[in-house]
Amino acid sequence: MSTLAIAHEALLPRTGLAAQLPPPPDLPEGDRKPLTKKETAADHPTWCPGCGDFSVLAFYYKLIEKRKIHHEKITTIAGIGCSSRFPYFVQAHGAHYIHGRALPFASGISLSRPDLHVFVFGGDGDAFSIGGNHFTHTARKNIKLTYVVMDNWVYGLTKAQTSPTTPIGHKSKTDIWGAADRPINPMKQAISAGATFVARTAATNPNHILAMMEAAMDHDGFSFIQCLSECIEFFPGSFDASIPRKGGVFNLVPENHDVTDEFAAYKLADEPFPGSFGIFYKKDAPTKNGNEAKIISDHRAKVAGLADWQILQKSFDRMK
Amino acid sequence: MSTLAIAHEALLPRTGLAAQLPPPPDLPEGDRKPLTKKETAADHPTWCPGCGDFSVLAFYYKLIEKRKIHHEKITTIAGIGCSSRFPYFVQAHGAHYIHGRALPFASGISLSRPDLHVFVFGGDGDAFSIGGNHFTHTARKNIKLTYVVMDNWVYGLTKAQTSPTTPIGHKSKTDIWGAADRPINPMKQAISAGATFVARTAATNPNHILAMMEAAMDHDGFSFIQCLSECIEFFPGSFDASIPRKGGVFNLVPENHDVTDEFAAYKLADEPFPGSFGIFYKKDAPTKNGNEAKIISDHRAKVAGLADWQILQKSFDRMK
Amino acid sequence: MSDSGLPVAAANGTKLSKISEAVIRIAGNSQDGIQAIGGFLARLAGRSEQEVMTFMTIPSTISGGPSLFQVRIGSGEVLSAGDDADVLLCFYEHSYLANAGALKKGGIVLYDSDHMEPNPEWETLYRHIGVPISSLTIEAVGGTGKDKGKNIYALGLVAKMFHLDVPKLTRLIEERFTGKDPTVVQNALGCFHAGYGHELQHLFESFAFNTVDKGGRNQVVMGGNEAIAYGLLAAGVRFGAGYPITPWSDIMELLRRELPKYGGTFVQCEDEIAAVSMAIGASYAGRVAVTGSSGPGVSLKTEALGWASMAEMPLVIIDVQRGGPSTGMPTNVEQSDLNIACFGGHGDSPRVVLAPCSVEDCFYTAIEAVNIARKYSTPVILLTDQGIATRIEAFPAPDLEKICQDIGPDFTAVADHKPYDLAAVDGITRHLAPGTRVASGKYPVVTGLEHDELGHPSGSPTLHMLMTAKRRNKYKKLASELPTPQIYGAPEGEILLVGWGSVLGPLREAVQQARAAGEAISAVHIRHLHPLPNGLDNIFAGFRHVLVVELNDEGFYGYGQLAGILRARFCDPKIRGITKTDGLPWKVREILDRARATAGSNANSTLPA
Amino acid sequence: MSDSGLPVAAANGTKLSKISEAVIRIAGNSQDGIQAIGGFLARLAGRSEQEVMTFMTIPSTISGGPSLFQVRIGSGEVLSAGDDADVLLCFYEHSYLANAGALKKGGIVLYDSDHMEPNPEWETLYRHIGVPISSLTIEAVGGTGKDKGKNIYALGLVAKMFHLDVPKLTRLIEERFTGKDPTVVQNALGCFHAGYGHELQHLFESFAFNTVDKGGRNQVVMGGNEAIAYGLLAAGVRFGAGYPITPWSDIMELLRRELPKYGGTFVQCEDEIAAVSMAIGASYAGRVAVTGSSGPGVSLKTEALGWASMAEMPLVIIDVQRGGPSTGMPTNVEQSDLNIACFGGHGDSPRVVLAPCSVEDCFYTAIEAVNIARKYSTPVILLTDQGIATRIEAFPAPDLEKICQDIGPDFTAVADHKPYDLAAVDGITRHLAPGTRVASGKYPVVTGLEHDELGHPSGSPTLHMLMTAKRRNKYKKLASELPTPQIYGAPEGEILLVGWGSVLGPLREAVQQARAAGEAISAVHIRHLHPLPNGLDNIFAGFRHVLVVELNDEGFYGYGQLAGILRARFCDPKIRGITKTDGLPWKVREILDRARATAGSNANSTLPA
Ligand SMILES: Cc1ncc(C[n+]2csc(CCOP(=O)(O)OP(=O)(O)O)c2C)c(N)n1
Ligand SMILES: Cc1ncc(C[n+]2csc(CCOP(=O)(O)OP(=O)(O)O)c2C)c(N)n1
Ligand code: SF4
Ligand code: SF4
Ligand SMILES: [Mg+2]
Ligand SMILES: [Mg+2]
Repeated sequence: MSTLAIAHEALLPRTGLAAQLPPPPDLPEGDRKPLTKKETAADHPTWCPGCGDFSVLAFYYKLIEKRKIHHEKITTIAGIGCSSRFPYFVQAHGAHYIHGRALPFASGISLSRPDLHVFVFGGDGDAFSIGGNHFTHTARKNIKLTYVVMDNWVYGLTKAQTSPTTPIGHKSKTDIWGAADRPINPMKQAISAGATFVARTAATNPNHILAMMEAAMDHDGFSFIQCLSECIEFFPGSFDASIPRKGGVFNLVPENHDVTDEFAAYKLADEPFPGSFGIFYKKDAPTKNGNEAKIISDHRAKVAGLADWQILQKSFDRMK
Repeated sequence: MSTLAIAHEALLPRTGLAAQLPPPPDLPEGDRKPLTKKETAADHPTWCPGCGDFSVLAFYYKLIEKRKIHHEKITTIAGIGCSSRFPYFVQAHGAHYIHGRALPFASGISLSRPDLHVFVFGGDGDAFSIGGNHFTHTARKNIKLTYVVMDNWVYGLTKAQTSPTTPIGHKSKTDIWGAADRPINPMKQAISAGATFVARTAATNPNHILAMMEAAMDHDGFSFIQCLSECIEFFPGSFDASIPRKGGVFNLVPENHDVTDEFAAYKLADEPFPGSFGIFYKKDAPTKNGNEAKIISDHRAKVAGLADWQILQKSFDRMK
Repeated sequence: MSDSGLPVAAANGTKLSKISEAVIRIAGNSQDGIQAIGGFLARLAGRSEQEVMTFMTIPSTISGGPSLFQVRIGSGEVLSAGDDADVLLCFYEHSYLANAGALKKGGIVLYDSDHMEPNPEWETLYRHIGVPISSLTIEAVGGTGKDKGKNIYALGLVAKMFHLDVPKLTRLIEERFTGKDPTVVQNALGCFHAGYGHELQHLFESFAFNTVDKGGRNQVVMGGNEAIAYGLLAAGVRFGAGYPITPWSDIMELLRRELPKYGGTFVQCEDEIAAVSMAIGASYAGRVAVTGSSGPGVSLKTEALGWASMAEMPLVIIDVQRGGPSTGMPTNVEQSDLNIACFGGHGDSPRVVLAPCSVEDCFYTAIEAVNIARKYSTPVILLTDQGIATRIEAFPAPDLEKICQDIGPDFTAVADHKPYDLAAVDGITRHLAPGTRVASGKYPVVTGLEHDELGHPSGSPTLHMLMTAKRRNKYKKLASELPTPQIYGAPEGEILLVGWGSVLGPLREAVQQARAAGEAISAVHIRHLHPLPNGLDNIFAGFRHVLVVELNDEGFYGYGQLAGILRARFCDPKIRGITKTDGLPWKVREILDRARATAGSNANSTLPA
Repeated sequence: MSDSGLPVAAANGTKLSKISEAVIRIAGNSQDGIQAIGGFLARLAGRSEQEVMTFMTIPSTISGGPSLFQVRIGSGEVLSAGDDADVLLCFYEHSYLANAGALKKGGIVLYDSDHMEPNPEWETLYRHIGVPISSLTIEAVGGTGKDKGKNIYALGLVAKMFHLDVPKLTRLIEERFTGKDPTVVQNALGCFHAGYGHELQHLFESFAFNTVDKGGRNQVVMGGNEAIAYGLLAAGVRFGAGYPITPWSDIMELLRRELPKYGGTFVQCEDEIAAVSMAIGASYAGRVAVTGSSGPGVSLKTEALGWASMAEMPLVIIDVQRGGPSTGMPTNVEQSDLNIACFGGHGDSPRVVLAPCSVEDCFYTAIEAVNIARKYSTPVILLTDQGIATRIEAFPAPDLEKICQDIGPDFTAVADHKPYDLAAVDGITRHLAPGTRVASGKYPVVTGLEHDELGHPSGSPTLHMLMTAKRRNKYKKLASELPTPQIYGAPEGEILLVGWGSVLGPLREAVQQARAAGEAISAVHIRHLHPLPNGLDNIFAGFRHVLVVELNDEGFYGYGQLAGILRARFCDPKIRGITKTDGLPWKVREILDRARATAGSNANSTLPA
């Protein structure tokens, strides 16, 4: 059936749209200075005063400054939640996506843009409740990006419901008599799913956060950081046992811990709260990014020298 | 604003619908005999001749017979996939739900009907790809039901795409050059999520299947069985290494294995294929069913002797 | 403030006016306990046989921000929270600046002079009464330096201004704080009496409501979300599953708290898909279950909803609509989920959609939803909205003994059973709860695949046609049983306003105002949206313009979502839309202005070329 | 088989008829390689400047079952796969019994006499030719006892009966098996020649197609799913993500296989939500990406689709429609996803919906979808269906050098940028790909919350109104740029048939047949479904009846999904629906019968009381 009468040709604006963009402005090139907090801070955070998330944000700014990352090379991605408001507070390309799906969104960036740093921030509900499966699969596929989960053991934005990390007995709006379901262990989840970088830190220990973020960023693969970040509004005091100035202990991962030993990592993850802080597990393994790059280069080799239309032409020739 | 003019009263068929059901027939009561295969078999299975799933079905019939389960007390639930066609082949109440969501559906039954046996059957894609998060949360909540995953390392029904358990290198329709992503380890997933009964069996070892199903059924909590079940059509030979008559080995879990030791179980789960078969992990722990029953009985005690409308009246009185 | 009598001298010498209603707007920050003031006023109205309606805004960030609560109390019928306020109680400069515009000319600004000064330019527009509320509160509670309690102090001021019933109010305060530390009640009462005792400078006028005697009308006071949750309990629902989201969460939190008393359970699931699936599983297990959500969560439920439609499984799904699309405006009102409610999901998956029109109606519609789900073996979507959800009303206490129902399954054994019986006399599918014995030994399967009468899969073209028709026709039967909506105003005239959901009150008030002004405007409100009740075409026939008033977008072709459905069904170009998307409830004035303008314009002007 | 000349004596003495077209139906089991026979015939037609259209059924269970493949080849235009067959090639009794009804009176049954005998009662109805296909195949391949190859043997028989071009056919067979073990080609050719050489008993007539000379028209032959996948590649799409589901899987499998050659990637995700999210992420990263699904998977994507609508992110979503609702009829055709495509998801979330009408159109529409997504910063849904997906057609090879485009992002630094600029001259949002430097240091956020021009959240009522209007109005601009659909037949008359998607071919054939019979029937086919192109009302004005022919259910009020949209927009009761839900493509005869019956009935009869 001939459908060419439909005049498809007329419908194709084949020239592309680049011409419609404003002309490139005169930008100073050469040595660009590290970005100061003033340059990386955007909207004033809408978090409650005292919320643990402030500290995570502050050390993200610090990381950007310290590692001299340029504005345009950072993508800050989040789902939905108090913690997930993160991208609005950072002066860089960012996306505030839907609840629980930040990882696949970020993976789409990571897999198509190796030149960018992809940072994902979110809460425990976003990561382990609605987003739990994406966490597992992003980990097993080892997609290169850094995921910082600001775990506050509660749903902040929706106001105090039980979260998948809420400890048994804690009273929330959906368990006024105290939570009864066993919480998830994010570290075990990460390790068993095959994450290749698994670390634990706390918003109350700034230097430690920065160290973990740096190590995560340098890891070639999926890097996951569980960061305890107190919800002052709906779960005050949750992490006191991990805060020395409140009489708690902040134990670092033992020096002799072998970060490449999955079982040792799993055992660390089993410690009762407050447990240890630091890198539990770290392993070099093929990344999805690398695997796909290899598949592409193998295929490109076979069509070397051909323009895209010529590659397609070969396929069409086979359908004659 | 008065909205009573809307005549809600007229809209309520408050008599209920029971009167519309056919009258109870004359059924022989008393000692009911175990159901024979003839009585439990329904539609002729639509699986390919040689598919491993036949054997799982046969031993489900056997289980029903051996354990003298009555027709009406069995609910057979599944998602979508070749393996998930299961409910059509069983003469009992059953539901063929949507892809990947059989567990929450079955949980709805389990949590509201303690009198029923709830069995869920499904494939590796249904369970660990689209359904992965429900698997984790049903496990951590320890909802009483038995979940048999017929793992064939491939998508059967949709014809040979990579599944989350497809081993690296296997050629599928979505990885014609061989799968590159690391597969999921279902046993590790189950253990780390907090499943309280975790076992492994194979369709090629009928007695073992039956033993595992029996033990699972007797477990008070969430019981998970990974059952290797060959897809003769799209992944023939996948499990030969576990089949003695094909030169493989079917190793039972070592006798001295402590099934209550999570780390030992995790180590077993780490063995290279074909690994061990049997119960990896089993632990008594509070079930969601029990927790909720407790919450209910605590609350019922406070309103003892009141009809439902009187309980509600008390709430309304507080809103005056 | 509708005056309804001659000014009378009050005790303190100022003018005392008898009034039939008042609109009081309270503005401050979200931590100030503004909603509590409004709540006390509403409860008091409930106990005084008055009607009441409230409106509030919620800051969308957790750290709070400006907040307002408006309450309208009337001796007669109260149809909306009021276009404009008679009194503005404001705690800060920003509250004053943002809300003075909502005050009637000559209205009263009662302000905290510790935090703000009146705008000199507005002195002639409004009557300003300053009281150092914060410092007087601190003084009243004993100088702890905290102004916690200033809301109760302000309540005292209001009580004085309106000659409210002090014994009833103090009872309410006491009740509210029972169970807490006794000093809490003491402090609260202290604040209240201090406020009440304060000599209001410039209080040249005070007000008293006409007394109402509705024969001792016994009222309850609650919000729309509460009414839905309690309606479900009355209907006999004993299982629910959900995932938190604003503004749906209230309903799940209440059910989670209350269900155990009735032997029931509510499960917080890992996500909305699990929630709807668990509810469907529980429905299948024998007793209609409930799930619900708002916005994004509703989209996630559509696949499972399609299963319930195909398998013909009873289920109640609550959608508390909020501003969309996507995460949208989570704490604002919108009625933009009608399309997804009626048509959401792939394939032809029929279902029922109901929308309550008031808080009271939330209670009864929840029961109706359960009963329709049972009777027609179908998913029913109860489409409420943020406006009703967060609105408080007083309504006559229902006769619970009569209303509460038991919907437990019937396990009587049957000889044989085909759930999808094509020859069923009423054409409706009936499921057996598992646990029910079938003597023939042939057990049914419930399924999302096209199926034969026992629920086994079939690829037969004829069967697919027959089953599709079976699934569709039962809704025609339902439609034929629905009452034709009543007309507010005359059955003939110039303009018929059509509304749904929370629009009812303002719509009726618009009709009253217009008719009082001699305009031939009537209204009809549709509670059963899918299927529609019969008889609408006859109603429409009486008017020159049929204008559908909705809180959603006008779309590509110039009409809202219900208007689209009505236009498609009746193919009458006089059906046109009046829509808005500012996230706020309709004002009566807006409705009338827009209706007059639209009717005045060429009747076909919204039809694009 | 339209005869187009006088019978001529063939070489072997039987009658030789020249024909302009033939419909051959092949029936057997799914393992019999039936599709391969059809495929060879279609490819041959493609190489012979003929037109071709096929129709096939797929068993819905994996273990297989009865299967059929119908191919219609014509020297002139081929608009459908044919209501009835000229020749039925059948391998089993069940194939014969199930398919003989689809044969024209006097048609030829070519059957495997090893497996079946003709029904004596049908001897007068059809001409039967038995050949022991299975045993002769076994003999031909050397007696291995397997009848593998019997399809190729049968192809030989057909080649003989239709005087097909043997050199071309053998070339096709050789090409098909290159790369495999050489004995495979040898066996195949052996079977073919054995079949071709077989003396057909009772072959009282043989046929030869009129020769075609379209000036050496260079054709490609493929199915609809392939055409879409290749169209996306030509459009410059380099990233896709999906999850398997029938019949969408073909597209993802092809893209997965081909993309790496172009430096691109396709990711199989854990579910459809991850897939659409990953595709959106990749689109955001700078180059329009694709996702897709069928049935249930489409429902799952609606939440993310709403985000793309709100954030105004370009994206192409393919929906290969199948029988619904729920799991429904996975291997049958239906057009019941139009509502979800246009309105799926909560809130007002505008998007574009396009539906290709043929295999060739799949290729071009895929490119158009990408370009609309880019130009208007919007998600575009490409709504194809199982009918087109599994249909093979030949069409003129596109000029790929001219058509292929590069849509890589432009990273040129900018002075300043507001993606959601309310003052944008064309009213359209433009995103910067991350990696692009903004000199002002103010970087945009893309978001699903209501937002200001930079993408930062805002609860402002005015902004929500302005942004809602901005999001909506760009589609009006698009609508104004769309071509008005062409009319098939006269621009005025009694009945206008309206169709969309795969309905085009049968619709045009219906018009041709009706007009040949003197009936004033015309047709219009709509490719741009949402927004609709302008000018349809003028077209409709020329007819007394406007009947919308769709493969979906008539719904509560008696019309299908597109009919509902058109009725809502134009409010013209003469627009009515003709629908069916048997999971099969329209026959030309069905369309005409239903159209005549509907037009004959009272024009308002579908309007319920
Ligand atoms: C699909 C969907 N479901 C539910 C919500 C409502 N919601 C928003 S944030 C959130 C959870 C927040 O908890 P968490 O992820 O722990 O973040 P926190 O606020 O504690 O930082 C929920 C349930 C939503 N926006 N979308
Ligand atoms: C939402 C949704 N997505 C995709 C599909 C298509 N689908 C059906 S079964 C299946 C996977 C089957 O694999 P598995 O679960 O391993 O079962 P098997 O067939 O191998 O037994 C898929 C992807 C679907 N029915 N619904
Ligand atoms: S509610 Fe909790 S998590 Fe949210 S901003 Fe406040 S303190 Fe932080
Ligand atoms: S395709 Fe594979 S899994 Fe499915 S029925 Fe056949 S052998 Fe079994
Ligand atoms: Mg949290
Ligand atoms: Mg499988």
